[in-house]
Amino acid sequence: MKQATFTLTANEQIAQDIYCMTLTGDASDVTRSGQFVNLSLPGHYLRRPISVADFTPRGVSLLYKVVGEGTAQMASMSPGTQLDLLTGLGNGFSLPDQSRNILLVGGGIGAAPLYHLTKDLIGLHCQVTIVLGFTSWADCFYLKRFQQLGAQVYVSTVKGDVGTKGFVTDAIRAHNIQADYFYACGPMPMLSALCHSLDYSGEVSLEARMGCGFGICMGCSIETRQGPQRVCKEGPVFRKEELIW
Amino acid sequence: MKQATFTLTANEQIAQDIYCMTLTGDASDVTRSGQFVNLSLPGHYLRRPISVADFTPRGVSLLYKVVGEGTAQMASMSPGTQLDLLTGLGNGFSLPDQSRNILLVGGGIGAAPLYHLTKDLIGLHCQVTIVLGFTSWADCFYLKRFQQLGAQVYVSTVKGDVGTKGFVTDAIRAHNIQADYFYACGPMPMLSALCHSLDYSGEVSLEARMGCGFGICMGCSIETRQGPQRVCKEGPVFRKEELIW
Amino acid sequence: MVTTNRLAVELGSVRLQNPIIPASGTFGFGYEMAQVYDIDILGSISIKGTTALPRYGNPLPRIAEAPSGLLNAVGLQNPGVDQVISNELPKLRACFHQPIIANVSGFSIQDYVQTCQKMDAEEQVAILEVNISCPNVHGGGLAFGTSPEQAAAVTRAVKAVTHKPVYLKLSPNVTDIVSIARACVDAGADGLTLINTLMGMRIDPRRRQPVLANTTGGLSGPAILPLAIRMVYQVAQACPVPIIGCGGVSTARDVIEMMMAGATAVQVGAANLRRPMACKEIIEQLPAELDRLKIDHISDIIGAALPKS
Amino acid sequence: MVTTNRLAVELGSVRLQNPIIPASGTFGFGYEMAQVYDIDILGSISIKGTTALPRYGNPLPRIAEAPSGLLNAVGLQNPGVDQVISNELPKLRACFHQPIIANVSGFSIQDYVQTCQKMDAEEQVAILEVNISCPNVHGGGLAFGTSPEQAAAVTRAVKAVTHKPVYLKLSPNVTDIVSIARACVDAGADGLTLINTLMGMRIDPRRRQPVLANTTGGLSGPAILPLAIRMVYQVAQACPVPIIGCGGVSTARDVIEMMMAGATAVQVGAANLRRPMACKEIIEQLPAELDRLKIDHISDIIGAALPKS
Ligand SMILES: Cc1cc2nc3c(=O)[nH]c(=O)nc-3n(C[C@H](O)[C@H](O)[C@H](O)COP(=O)(O)OP(=O)(O)OC[C@H]3O[C@@H](n4cnc5c(N)ncnc54)[C@H](O)[C@@H]3O)c2cc1C
Ligand SMILES: Cc1cc2nc3c(=O)[nH]c(=O)nc-3n(C[C@H](O)[C@H](O)[C@H](O)COP(=O)(O)OP(=O)(O)OC[C@H]3O[C@@H](n4cnc5c(N)ncnc54)[C@H](O)[C@@H]3O)c2cc1C
Ligand SMILES: Cc1cc2nc3c(=O)[nH]c(=O)nc-3n(C[C@H](O)[C@H](O)[C@H](O)COP(=O)(O)O)c2cc1C
Ligand SMILES: Cc1cc2nc3c(=O)[nH]c(=O)nc-3n(C[C@H](O)[C@H](O)[C@H](O)COP(=O)(O)O)c2cc1C
Ligand code: FES
Ligand code: FES
Repeated sequence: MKQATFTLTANEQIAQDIYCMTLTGDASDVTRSGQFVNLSLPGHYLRRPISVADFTPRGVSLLYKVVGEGTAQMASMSPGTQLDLLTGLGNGFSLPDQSRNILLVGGGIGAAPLYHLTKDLIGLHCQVTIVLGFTSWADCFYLKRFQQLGAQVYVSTVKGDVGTKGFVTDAIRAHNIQADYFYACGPMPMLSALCHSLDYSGEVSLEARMGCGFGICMGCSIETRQGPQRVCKEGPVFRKEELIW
Repeated sequence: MKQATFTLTANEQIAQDIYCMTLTGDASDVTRSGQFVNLSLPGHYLRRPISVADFTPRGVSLLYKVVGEGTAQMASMSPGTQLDLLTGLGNGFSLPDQSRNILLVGGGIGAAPLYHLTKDLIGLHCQVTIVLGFTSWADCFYLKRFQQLGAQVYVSTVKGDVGTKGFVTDAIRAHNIQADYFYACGPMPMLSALCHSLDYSGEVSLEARMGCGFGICMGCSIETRQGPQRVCKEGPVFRKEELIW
Repeated sequence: MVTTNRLAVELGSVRLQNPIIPASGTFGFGYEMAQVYDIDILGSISIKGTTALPRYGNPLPRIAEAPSGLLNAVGLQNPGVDQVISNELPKLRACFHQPIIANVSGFSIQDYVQTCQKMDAEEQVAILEVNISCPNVHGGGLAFGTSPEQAAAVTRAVKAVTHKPVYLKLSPNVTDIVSIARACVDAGADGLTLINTLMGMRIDPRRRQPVLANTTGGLSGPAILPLAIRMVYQVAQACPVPIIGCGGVSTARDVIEMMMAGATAVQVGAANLRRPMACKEIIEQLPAELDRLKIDHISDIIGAALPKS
Repeated sequence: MVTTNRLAVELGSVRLQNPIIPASGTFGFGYEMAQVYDIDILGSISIKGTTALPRYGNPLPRIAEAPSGLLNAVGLQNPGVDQVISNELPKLRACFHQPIIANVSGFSIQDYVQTCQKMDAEEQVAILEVNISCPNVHGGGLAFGTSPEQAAAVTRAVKAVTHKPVYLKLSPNVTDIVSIARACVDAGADGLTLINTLMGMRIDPRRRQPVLANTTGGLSGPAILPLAIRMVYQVAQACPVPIIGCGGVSTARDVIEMMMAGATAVQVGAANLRRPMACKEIIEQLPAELDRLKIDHISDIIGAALPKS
């Protein structure tokens, strides 16, 4: 973990309520896809945990959805704004040691941590299929970006105005997607449905309301088959088998 | 009273711990010398009351001394900063209806509200003598500015490195200053000494810790010969005769 | 979906056009604020705490800053009930046509009885709000509001001599606010206002002395919101009377939270000091907030977060 | 003027190199923070509240935001005293060479006695800090810390079986904290820590339900600073034992305020969550703050704001 001041360089709306924020600063502690940062916002006591969507040692990109006061405040920030971040938080996704056939599943803003992961996997010569679930076309983002990295992209929307009508599991079924391993991030019902329906192993990234974000308050502990585990420290990424559904 | 957003246009250090801040915005409610504004500062619940040193309908100048967290924060602000101000607060000084021989006395930052008052009095063809008391030369400010308005300026310093050594009352005695009426602002012991030693009438501007600054909380009430009076509403300027010393 | 009275609420028999009420001591006697905005938009006003005799209050400083709030030790400065009735209420009547709440303080049961009786006779006054956070000078100096017996005694005495609804305003500086609330209701209280300020203190490191001349003062402002919500929520489950929620409310969202916890109306205190237009802004924000949360009438959400059954 | 030990303080017989102590529950068992900074600079550490048996704690969400603070309902998650002694303390010993404070919680007197006895035998442990904010499951669920008799009973029972100084950590959710403090001291407490969190609540307007799965949680952070200062100030006048001040401290200035109110040492809680380096920053700021206020040794100001008499 590192605490550092970052400078906002871009902050653009990319879909309904969805923004992409680019920050430059010392990101040398961000080493794995699926890690997160914890942002301090003026006027709010608790930091906001946001996954790192993309990173270099000199900066991070965050994809975020406006859901409350803090994220609304983020959306109103202009380039030049200074932000106090804790970086390098959480375990991140584990990477396969050989090229494999991988399924990525993102529900809504849950696509965020999968972006740099896709880069990693493509770099490891994995075959990457990604299924992104949204409510409607207005909510879709990053379809092109994932495609450009070399992933095969499928979409499901609840409204059905683009892709398979229904949930990500419907799209997986409709396209008869096969894989050896999966990585997923999104709402709990989606993760639960995936873990129950996919017969191969995988990893999911969880969310929890956090006090600290770096393991000292026990605010985010969940019960797992390994006993209590902190979403911020042992997680946010857990193997399907560790979790109690 | 008016609530409005002002934009900081300048913020310069003019002496040890003393700054001059210029703000543009709707100052149409500032109508009398000696009135004050109440500034909202991010991260602080209470506003900070600061006298208007100078004003036009389109802006105000404030002279302030860094004494705590809020004023330190003010000193760090750059041009372009937006500030939420309540303007047109307090009664202000009353002006004579004929040209008179006037003594102004400012103790330290207490000189602030006397600046626009000097303009008023010179405009009314009064003869204006001002005595400014400071700790040492490093603390002195606005001597030239008062002179340029046409006032006769005397200084006292406790350290004695400029002007009369001692307090403002020493300077008044040393220069045998005579007048018909006085206006004063500064620390309570100075105001008390003045009110006791000057045998003519006058007005003093008081300070009090304020809850609201516009008369609704009774946080600033003092006992006077007219009963309880609010420093923020019936004051901050009181006639010497009203006060109980 | 939107009807003209979607903000209306009923405090027992007293109908308010909306639930927003400036809290006692943070809006003076109201009329001076009429120069700032049209105060007739308010649901009601709880006027400055009134006592049997005039009080100058505590020496200065009476105000200290706190994180997300302030401490006050005004000490119930007011001109006394007779002057309030003859000088202040007529001025308020001239610019405010909604029901008003008379906040009454005292240092003995006799004080409360006397002041309430006089306020009860005023046509403008719709509700008597009895502030029992004051020390009982005959009962050892501890506040009336810290003992169920004393709180009940004040309630009974006031109810015996008045006709209008009597609300007891409770102190949060207690181990068990529910027992105090129950005692008041059992003694005949028509409603409850909660909470008053929490006793706090600040020290000036330079002077090595308390900031307030009175040493301690009452903490109010956003800092106390979670405590107020908790107490409203606990009392709402135990007492079948309307509750006026108060403590740290400064936005439309806070109002909704307070009402979901069980409040029928909401008082706004410290926020008026920081933002003179606070109540007006909240009233104007409420409809959009209701739309966002898909709420038709604000009265639908009273107690919505209470345990079902 | 500046000597090397100008920050040193003495909690009775326990000398600390400085008064700064991370508060229980906000610094884990300490050793993980050793990767963030050299924790040996701290005065002491109050480790995570330990119970006789392992506890998973409350369901999630356990954390809610509040103005200038947060609510927590962690529910004393900890691996139990035996695991703490065998697994956690050795790891802490490897990176921390100052006296430590063992924070002990329980739900019956027997719980407290058992855990304290085991902690008392650990060489590293310099002070036993008995947290009596927990509900007494044998006594109707009300916290031990809300009744002078029960607080005294816990104190007596723990004192009877231990040798190290015993500090009672008091709950602020009471009408009269002085009476609880006095009862503990009369029953043999060597010192007091105050305060623990205030019971609060938030509601999620969208779900129309409490944010916390546990409904209520403890409020901590700057919001409670004025309440903590007041309680330390009141108790310091009534009790002749060292006080560890706690509640809302986040700057060197707050530390000085707390000490002038009567605290000998100061715990920093919520601030560690928001600013991982909070305690380090405070320790580094203290000398400059002392210079500014013309204080030679920090121990000179303990109780400086208390009434002279
Ligand atoms: C490990 C992790 C990674 C995340 N990554 C992303 C991401 O990449 N993009 C994104 O848009 N969101 C992400 N989230 C969710 C994000 O943290 C919340 O949407 C955000 O905190 C909401 O803040 P707010 O002030 O707008 O909402 P409010 O509801 O006003 O917040 C109130 C409090 O609740 C907390 N909170 C509210 N919702 C959540 C939530 N879903 N998870 C955790 N805390 C919450 C807030 O942090 C704050 O403390 C992530 C959460 C976690 C735990
Ligand atoms: C009517 C009026 C006019 C004033 N005009 C000026 C001016 O022109 N220039 C100037 O430098 N100062 C002026 N002051 C004093 C100024 O308000 C304080 O210096 C300032 O509020 C200190 O804020 P702080 O955060 O730096 O200090 P802190 O000590 O950190 O403030 C803590 C709290 O105490 C209050 N406070 C502290 N000192 C004073 C004080 N002397 N008077 C009132 N409240 C105080 C603060 O407003 C705040 O609420 C005036 C005060 C009043 C009442
Ligand atoms: C300056 C001030 C004066 C107050 N005077 C009274 C009073 O006279 N009577 C009373 O019942 N409450 C009084 N209160 C308490 C408020 O009415 C309210 O209960 C409390 O401030 C909590 O609400 P808030 O957090 O919105 O301010 C006063 C509060 C403040 C800040
Ligand atoms: C997440 C969290 C966990 C806590 N756990 C404990 C605990 O186990 N034992 C205890 O005595 N106090 C516990 N506390 C209370 C703190 O030690 C401290 O008394 C309180 O938070 C007030 O201080 P603060 O405002 O500096 O946080 C906890 C507080 C927090 C925020
Ligand atoms: S958020 Fe504090 S331990 Fe995870
Ligand atoms: S500061 Fe509120 S009445 Fe003067």
